[in-house]
Amino acid sequence: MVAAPPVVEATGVTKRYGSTVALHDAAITIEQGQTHALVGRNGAGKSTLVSVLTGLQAPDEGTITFGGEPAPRLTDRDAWRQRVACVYQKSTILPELTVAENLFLNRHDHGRSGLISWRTVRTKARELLDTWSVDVDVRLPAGELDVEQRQFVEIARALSFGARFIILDEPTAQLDAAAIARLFSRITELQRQGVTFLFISHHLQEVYEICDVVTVFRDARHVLTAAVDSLPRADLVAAMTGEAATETGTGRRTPAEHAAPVLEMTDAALPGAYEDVSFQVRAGEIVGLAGAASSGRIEIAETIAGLRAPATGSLEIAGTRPRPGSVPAALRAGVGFVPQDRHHQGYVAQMSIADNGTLTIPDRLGRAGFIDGRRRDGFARDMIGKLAIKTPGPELPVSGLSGGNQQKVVMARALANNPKLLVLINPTAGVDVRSKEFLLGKVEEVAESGAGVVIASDELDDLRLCDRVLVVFGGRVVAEMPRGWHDHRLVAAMEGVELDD
Amino acid sequence: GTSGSGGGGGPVVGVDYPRSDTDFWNSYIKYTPESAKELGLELKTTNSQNDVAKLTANVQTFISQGVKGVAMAPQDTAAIAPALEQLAAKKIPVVTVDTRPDSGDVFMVVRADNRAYGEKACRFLGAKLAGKGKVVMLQGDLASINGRDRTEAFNDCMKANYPGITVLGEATNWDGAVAAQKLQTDLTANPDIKGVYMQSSFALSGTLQVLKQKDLLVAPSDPKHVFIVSNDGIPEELKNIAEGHVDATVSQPADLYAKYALQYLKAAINGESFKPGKTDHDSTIVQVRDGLLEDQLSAPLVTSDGGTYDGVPSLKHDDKSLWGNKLQ
Amino acid sequence: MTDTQTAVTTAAPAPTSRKIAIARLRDLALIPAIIVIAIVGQLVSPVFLRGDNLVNVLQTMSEIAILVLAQTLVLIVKKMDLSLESTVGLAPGVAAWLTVPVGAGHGLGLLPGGWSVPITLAVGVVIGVINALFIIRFGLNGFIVTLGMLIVLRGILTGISGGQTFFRLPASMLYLGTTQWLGMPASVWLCLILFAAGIVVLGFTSFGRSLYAIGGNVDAAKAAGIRTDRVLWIVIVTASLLAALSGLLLSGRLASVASAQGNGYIFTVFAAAVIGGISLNGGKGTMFGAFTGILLLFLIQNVLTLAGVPAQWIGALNGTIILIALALSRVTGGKAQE
Amino acid sequence: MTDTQTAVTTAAPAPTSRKIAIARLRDLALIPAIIVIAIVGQLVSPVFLRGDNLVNVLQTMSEIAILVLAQTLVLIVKKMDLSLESTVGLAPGVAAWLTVPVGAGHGLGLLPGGWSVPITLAVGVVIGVINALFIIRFGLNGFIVTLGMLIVLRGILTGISGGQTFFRLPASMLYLGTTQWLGMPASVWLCLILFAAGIVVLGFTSFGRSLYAIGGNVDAAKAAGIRTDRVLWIVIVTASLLAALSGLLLSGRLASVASAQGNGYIFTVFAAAVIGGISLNGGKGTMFGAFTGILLLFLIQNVLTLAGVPAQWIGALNGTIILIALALSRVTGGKAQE
Ligand SMILES: Nc1ncnc2c1ncn2[C@@H]1O[C@H](COP(=O)(O)OP(=O)(O)OP(=O)(O)O)[C@@H](O)[C@H]1O
Ligand SMILES: Nc1ncnc2c1ncn2[C@@H]1O[C@H](COP(=O)(O)OP(=O)(O)OP(=O)(O)O)[C@@H](O)[C@H]1O
Ligand SMILES: [Mg+2]
Ligand SMILES: [Mg+2]
Repeated sequence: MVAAPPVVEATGVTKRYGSTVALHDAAITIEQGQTHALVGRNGAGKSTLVSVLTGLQAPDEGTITFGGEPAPRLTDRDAWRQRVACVYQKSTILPELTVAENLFLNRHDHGRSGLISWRTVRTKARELLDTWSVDVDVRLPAGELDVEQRQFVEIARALSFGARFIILDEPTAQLDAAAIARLFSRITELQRQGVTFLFISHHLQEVYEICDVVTVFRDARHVLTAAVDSLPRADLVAAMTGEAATETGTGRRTPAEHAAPVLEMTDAALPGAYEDVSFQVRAGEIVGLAGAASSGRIEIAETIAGLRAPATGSLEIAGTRPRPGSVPAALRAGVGFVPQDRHHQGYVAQMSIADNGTLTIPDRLGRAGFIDGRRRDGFARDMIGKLAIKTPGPELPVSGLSGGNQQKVVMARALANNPKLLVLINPTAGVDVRSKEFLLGKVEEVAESGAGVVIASDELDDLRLCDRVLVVFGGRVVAEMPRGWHDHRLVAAMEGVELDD
Repeated sequence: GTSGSGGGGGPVVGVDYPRSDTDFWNSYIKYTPESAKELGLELKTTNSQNDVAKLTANVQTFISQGVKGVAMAPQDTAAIAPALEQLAAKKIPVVTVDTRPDSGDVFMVVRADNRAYGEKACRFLGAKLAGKGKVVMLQGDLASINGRDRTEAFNDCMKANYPGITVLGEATNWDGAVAAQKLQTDLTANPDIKGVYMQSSFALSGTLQVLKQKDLLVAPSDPKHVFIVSNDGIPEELKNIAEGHVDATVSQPADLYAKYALQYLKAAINGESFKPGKTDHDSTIVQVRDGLLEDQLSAPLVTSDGGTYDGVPSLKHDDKSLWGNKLQ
Repeated sequence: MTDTQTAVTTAAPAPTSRKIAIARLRDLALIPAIIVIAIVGQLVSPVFLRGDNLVNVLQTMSEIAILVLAQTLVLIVKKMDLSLESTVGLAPGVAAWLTVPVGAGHGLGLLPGGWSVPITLAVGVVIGVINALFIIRFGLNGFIVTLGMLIVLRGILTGISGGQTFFRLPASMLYLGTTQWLGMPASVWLCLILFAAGIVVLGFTSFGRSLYAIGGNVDAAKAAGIRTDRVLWIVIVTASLLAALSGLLLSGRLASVASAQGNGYIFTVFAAAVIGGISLNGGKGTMFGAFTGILLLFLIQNVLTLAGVPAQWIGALNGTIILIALALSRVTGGKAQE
Repeated sequence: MTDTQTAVTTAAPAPTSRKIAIARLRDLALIPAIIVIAIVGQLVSPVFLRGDNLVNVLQTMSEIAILVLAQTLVLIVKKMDLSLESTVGLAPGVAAWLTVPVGAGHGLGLLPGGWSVPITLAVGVVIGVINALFIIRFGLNGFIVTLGMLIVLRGILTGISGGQTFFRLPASMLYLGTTQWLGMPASVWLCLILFAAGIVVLGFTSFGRSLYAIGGNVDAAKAAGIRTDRVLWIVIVTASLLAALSGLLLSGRLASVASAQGNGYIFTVFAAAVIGGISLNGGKGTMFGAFTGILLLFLIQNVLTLAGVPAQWIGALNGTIILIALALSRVTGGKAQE
């Protein structure tokens, strides 16, 4: 083992995008059979390293070797694929093509005529997905899959090449707890077979769970590499952020028992999503909606925000009954909203931070439909300051921000109209550790100042700050857990299992 | 202007070419500078590419350039009125070629009578088919005044003189491929078609090819022969008449258009004036409406034998007076 | 927090201010090309920079420029409207058909001449509503719908006119296309005013901003409380209305409605918009850019005309100059285009 | 685990098989429309369904169908090639210019007639290479580049021909456009064979699938090991080559090269492709669908001609029928279009 050259070694890698330095003299060495974690804050250069290591981009400087051999030419895609398989952070699923074809793209089975044998491709795809217990019809266009199924297709594809080195860039960001467990058990199995992994995640507990060695990048540079066991979590966070870890003070707030309700949902139902949902949120209260993927929690949250109209039931927000299914009405009633997927619904990428942040409050930017640019930028600067968004100024298009900062812009917009009720769906997905603490801290601040908050999420970290958590399963609220629940109880409830201990 | 100037020193005149994508107008474009040189006129040219809006802009450019007279061939005869008014306001005389403006005054209209084209084609086919059978008329564009004149005259003449002949009219947008497509469909549906009138030479080759494919391109003596009358008089048509593929054409006087347009302009600049009546060049000036004179140049029917068909005299295809035989 | 910021700034020295500058300059990308053309034009003919010639250019481009404006609105919300070019013909065509007396003008003479302008604009609105119904209400692809409409509308005009040109138009139809305000043709004023309004609406109002939001990411726009369907309706109907206005100006200037009026314009319109920096993928570009696009095309035409280039080589020269202008503008504009 | 799934399945009742069916039937969306047209056609004229009439339709559409095929390839990789229509004219135009003898045919007569076919195809390849250089190598926007090229190429043809038509083409140029193989015109065979090849390549080869991958998401395609630039080069050059072939067939059939040959075709080409289900956003649609698109358009034309519809109403009828066919196909096809 010791004698074997590292599976991959990158030294002195520098990569610039225009004048942005994404990697600066960075290095990483991954030994045979290791599961190597790569962590760092949003924009630290992790995904850039991945694209360099998988031959999608040439580094501006530096060298890559695989097993001691120099890396293949960039155009020799086959050679790269023999050396490394990858689940990229950005989806590489082609929505128009079938699931089967997505799995076997560019390595179709050819029949005797030299033409693709779709039957064989389908059979193989079926077999492959069966091993992952993913129950979808492989003839379906991949665009019809939900996020989690798509992620599994990506993972199943990457792991099916038989490559001995696999890179996973934030594979768990879109998965619920059960799915993560399935993924990890498969990784463990492959680890036993000697497969090498590079694993990227913002969930540090996952790093501790399955990785041997961790490398930390900060501001485009390599900061440290250490054995996971020898590096306490606080030190790891300190290495990522470049400052001593500070626990954000939680456990302050007790919402007033008799505060007026800001949200009352009564007997609401939406066929195909949820039914019979009734609950209240009082001013100053934070309520979690927990549940597995497609449990209905997201649809409930979207109904409150006006993106969906319930078929039956009523919805009252801060004493008014906004027209069902109308976002503007919900906004007027005092809702601030962070949608599920920021890329999809959160922001308009080519518009500036200032425009994105103030999209919901045109009437406060000037009279008669006009926008006073100075007032808008003032608002935006305020937000940038309050939420510590890392940007040179409010004019920057949101596409130029790192993921965590993009999420902050979305949050800023939700806060822009001083909401009485904040509705958040997966508010910290893909956001680095420190930004996550920061965003959640903001949520608490908002609650403290008297707004109600609904968080629909399956992230335990998000749910931990809730005063109570409603567990949604199969479209119904099946349990309510007050603050102080145990992780395993909540997870079990989300999976629909009754624990009676 | 840099290019396009002929015989320096003389008065500057502007000529707008209507389009440069047909053989006929390209001959006109070729003859114009030659005539200008002969007449000692300095020439500014523009091309309105069959777009009257462009023509209007070109007229304004001429005015800016200080021309003393303008010749144009407005393909849209109604829309040109405002441009004519502008020119009239500047006292710049205008000669229109090929078309007559629907309103507005011009010094002279130089054109062949497009209705006469349709009439002559009709007479020739009527005589050859002895007054019965089916003919296809490959029209130009419905929006073209010349095309419409030919269509109406052909239809009227057929109705009046040869009621036994059925006319299948097809709009082709002056596009050879469309013409071939429609002709092919018509021949399939009506295999007994005996004549084709194409309103312009654009459809020439396509028509011959379709007939060839259907095995109908045979000598006039063969009972299967389909009689073809073309229009324009480009060299290729004359050659085809000689070869017996095409039976007749109406020769548009491209050279005379260029020559007399400039001659009348020069006369206008010199303060001359004209009256209705015979001219010195085998044509007639008629007064088509108050204050509008039109020199109706002769547009001869051309046939292989130069015979007379139902009262219409024709020239033989190798007649030296035909402009198509004068090119190089 | 502050630490991190400093660190990054050092690692990547002031990248963003340049990015922003480039984004802003993109609007001005065609200015160098326009200046070059102006210089060449002046060398070719001293007439070029004279006031009356420039007014000529503005007047001849005014109608098509209004179409560019309309298409720009539609493109920014990530739709396309091919039928604009046939609206240019049909809207005044219907008005002429109904108001021009029987006889030489080819009309029916059913209504007095005063109705012609309202009818023109109403036809524009009706066409816009039909387009919007198909596209927004029934969710059909905009390219296909407006392509179909293009053919239908053009066909209807040919049908009602029998392929002939309507003339002897009522005075009210001629007014805008022929009158002069303060020594400049009214259509030039209208065109400039509309573009100024377009720049203000797109750049400085929340309605304008909602167009960019919808074109950039319609789901995000919806989630941010923008009434996307309503905005789309307004844009599509406005575009048709503008096309009708453009047709009115053109008919007025030419004192007639040809049955082929507007045919082939859409090509120039797209070229001008795209050259002017409007993206076919929505959400990108400014009204000012679009204006420079159409201005450039017409200046090139004008210079070629003044230069008296032989007719058969005008096309090739025109295309080559456009390609060079594009290359030039992209060198100034910077990066690769999607 | 299984519990969750069951629960969800109950909530949203098994739509999967319908979704698959819809995805598959999308190719056949125009078939009902074609059948309706066929029935109407037969009612209108008994000639319609006769073999020779159908062969006519196939022959007249063959050249433009090959353009549709070329454009389909380009659209699937999410590019556009507007210059195809001028390649149809320029490629055979250059060949005719060089090989037709001086005199009535307007050529230069520099080369013997046997060179004409190789020259035609070579011009196609050169145009493709220029397009590809601009688009792939220099990263310019494909719409703009090919629009510029369209104007330049058209202009060059007008320039070399002096706007006149080339006649008296060499025999080798006429061969493909005029000969009959097994009783059907060679161009029909060629067109059908090319489409069959297109269906096989796009549907059943790794190369064909890579076009979809590139059009769907070029980064994902790269990640899957596809040499995207190489594939794009092949597609763009092939498309131009096919356009040259199409021009050769057309010149052969008409035994001439008009200086306006191909003008306006691109419109029909886009219409056919889009109606046939090819997305302008890339990665979607099949060769079979594209074929049904162009077939439908030409069948409509044929029926209208046979029906002897008055010339001035043909346009409006044509457009209306196309719109109805679209609506029909979208009703069968199901969902809203982006
Ligand atoms: N294609 C690109 N063009 C320009 N800049 C880029 C590009 N890709 C990455 N960057 C920049 O490079 C830097 C590093 O990005 P990278 O994606 O590697 O971060 P990351 O560590 O993966 O972040 P995250 O944790 O959010 O995924 C960022 O500042 C980003 O803005
Ligand atoms: N073409 C580009 N131009 C400029 N910046 C880019 C480009 N492509 C990506 N980036 C930047 O690269 C960074 C990393 O991109 P990426 O999509 O990986 O974001 P991320 O931070 O990882 O977010 P998420 O985790 O939500 O995916 C982001 O800051 C993004 O804005
Ligand atoms: Mg990343
Ligand atoms: Mg991320």
